[in-house]
Amino acid sequence: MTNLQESTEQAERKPARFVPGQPDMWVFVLFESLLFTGYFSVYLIGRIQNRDLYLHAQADLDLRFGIFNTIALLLSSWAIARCVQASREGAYRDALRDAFLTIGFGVAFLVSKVIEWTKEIRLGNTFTSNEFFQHFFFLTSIHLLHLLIGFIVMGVAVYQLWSPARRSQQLVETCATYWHTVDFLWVLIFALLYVVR
Amino acid sequence: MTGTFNKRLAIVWLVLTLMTLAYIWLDHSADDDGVYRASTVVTVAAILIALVKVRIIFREFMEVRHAPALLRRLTDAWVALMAVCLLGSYFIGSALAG
Amino acid sequence: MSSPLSRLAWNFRHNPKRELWFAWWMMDIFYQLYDVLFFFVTRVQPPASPAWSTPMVLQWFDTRHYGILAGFGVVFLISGLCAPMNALLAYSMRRMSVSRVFGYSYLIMYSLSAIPGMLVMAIAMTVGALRPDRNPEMIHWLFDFAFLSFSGTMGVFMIGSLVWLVAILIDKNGVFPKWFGYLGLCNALTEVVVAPAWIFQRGVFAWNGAIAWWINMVVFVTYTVCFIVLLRKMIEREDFGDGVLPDLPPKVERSQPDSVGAMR
Amino acid sequence: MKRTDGELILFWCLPAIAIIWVSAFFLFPGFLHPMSPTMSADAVAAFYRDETARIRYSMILFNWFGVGLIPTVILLAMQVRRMAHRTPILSYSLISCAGGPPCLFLIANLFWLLGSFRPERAPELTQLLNDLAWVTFTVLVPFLIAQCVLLALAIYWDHQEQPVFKMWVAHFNILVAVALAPAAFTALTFTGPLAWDGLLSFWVKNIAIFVWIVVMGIVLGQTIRQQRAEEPVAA
Repeated sequence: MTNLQESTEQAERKPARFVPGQPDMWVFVLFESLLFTGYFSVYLIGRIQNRDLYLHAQADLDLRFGIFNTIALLLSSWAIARCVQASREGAYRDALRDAFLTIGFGVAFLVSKVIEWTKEIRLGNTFTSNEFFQHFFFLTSIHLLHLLIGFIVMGVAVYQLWSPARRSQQLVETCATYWHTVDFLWVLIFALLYVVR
Repeated sequence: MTGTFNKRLAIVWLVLTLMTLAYIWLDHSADDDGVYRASTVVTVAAILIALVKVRIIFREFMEVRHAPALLRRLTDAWVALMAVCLLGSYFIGSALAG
Repeated sequence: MSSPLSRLAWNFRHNPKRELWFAWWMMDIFYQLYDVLFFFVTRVQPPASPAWSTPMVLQWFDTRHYGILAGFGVVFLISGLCAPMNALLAYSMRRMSVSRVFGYSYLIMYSLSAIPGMLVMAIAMTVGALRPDRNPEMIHWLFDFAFLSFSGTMGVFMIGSLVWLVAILIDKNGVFPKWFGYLGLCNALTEVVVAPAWIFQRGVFAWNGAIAWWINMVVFVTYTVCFIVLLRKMIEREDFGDGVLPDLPPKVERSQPDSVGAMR
Repeated sequence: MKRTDGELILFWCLPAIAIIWVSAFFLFPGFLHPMSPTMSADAVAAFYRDETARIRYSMILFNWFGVGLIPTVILLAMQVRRMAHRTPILSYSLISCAGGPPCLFLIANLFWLLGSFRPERAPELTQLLNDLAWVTFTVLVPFLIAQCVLLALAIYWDHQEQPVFKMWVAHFNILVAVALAPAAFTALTFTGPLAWDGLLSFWVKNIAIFVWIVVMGIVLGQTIRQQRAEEPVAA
């Protein structure tokens, strides 16, 4: 009932300005990006104090994994953005398909990440090897944890889209906002771990 | 309506992906026959490109474009804050390391 | 009803929300004392470095000898204050439109957490400071034991925050704003971030590191301040029903005999 | 089926368990007279070597029955629930306290048992285990103090014609809380009343716990009986 109200309200307000999803989620987005900025700053400062070690260790990373992962997450973000549009237009079948595409690209990211970790560990680069790989494994795994939570969040989105009885546009948008956060955090992590010299 | 939206999202995705691919060139330009070299230009460029991507994700994918002024300003302020923190820690760290 | 003291006494006996305010004040006092005791009296926080050599650890204990013994004495005296605090948090879940399971689970988890998360540290520190002439290696072991049990007790806090956040997110009574639920996720994740403290003896992930301690502390303090304020709002809004928690009346109407206002 | 079914069984466990606690207390050689914190490492090690058997058997008994206090505290929490309060905060608080003292006592118990497991180890190690055990045992008061204060408060706030507990029970609980408080500061000194074998930290504290169990047991028994006498009429 409230869902219906929400979605009609949303439709009427469309030309006007609106916050996508629950405004509450934005508190999380902003707080979490602040937190990651903290992690990144600590990483950059550590990096400068021990430049050669970091450069030397960084050479063991494979940029191709980073590129692939970034594109996979950008694709998933694109899919969830389309999903939000479709659901707003009432095209729930399309929305559902896009939601599953999002999860699919997320899984592709997950698999590629695990392969990359395995490869690094085979090379002898583990969490305790050196300072660079401490940061590498910390940042990638805390980000992966966000991705795993993202799967739960996408489960909520699919659950909402699945049945005509639910379909809260607000919840779908909230889930999308979370998923984009996972995406843009990875964009930063990618640049900082793989490209920064 | 849906068509224009989807076209816009596709273009956004394309731009973001091209920016990602730009990193390959950036990455190679920094190296000296496979040996990694420290480079302020590459570091600053990598951080700035990433932040521009973040802002595009905020504006387009997360629909801040249509959001009230408060959220638009807040997200822009946040991108600026991240830039200050990241570049600041890089340069202050460099200055301290000498 | 003239002097503030007699008003306080009246409220203490007859205020319909006296139990809630009691628990809230106990929580407030607990955190105030906690800060003072851990940071200023015992000076065991911010934490010492795990990279230190044994002589440095001995010196660290030496400069804090009476602070630790007296400060943790007060900790032993007052840590029972967590009980009303946990009860109030459990009550907030009882007021929501969710199953009682949430409140009880949280209650048990957080009452359990006080022992490994705080009292074991207090005991290890006390024993460490007890005999300065003890074998230095053993004092060093007690030092590790204290800090690791304090920082390294993770699961109860993590799952506890998750229980609370799920309750908040699915609650329909509006007891807490949803953003606080999402903030609970940040708090739960700090317990993941602190795990490397068990692995590293130096660096940013050690128990005194920039990431495992300082950044986590910022999140924890933010989270705690938020829930103290929000619980106070909850008590002010409480109507002892089981439907949606009403919003606060506008401040102008405070001229009526408002017992809640008088309590504060 | 009544909601109070079985409460009497749990209640009558208390005297049985209390007898076991008292016997274990007398069986443990370190309680009469309490071991002094001034004992040297060698003296402590010798004590654990000479008295190994009594330490082990008494502490195994304590390990078995240490948690026996929990049902009593929960029975009290159930009585608090019958009081004229608007919220269950105080009964929640009591439940939250219930696990604390037995858990801390079990930690102390573990160190005593560890101490007597290999008494031939280096004396300084035995002394460390002994210190940990005694400090933990003596400072296990926080949740007991909280229990007493919360119960007293609950009784003070029980404004009804026939209160669940009489007013003197509240005063008694405050008195016990005060008697338990000094033990928290036991580590400050090795001699005098505060030391862990001293008048306040050992005798006053443990006698207060014992008296509390006896008095609250009797009060609780009367209250449960009264409640059972009234309830069939109501039902």
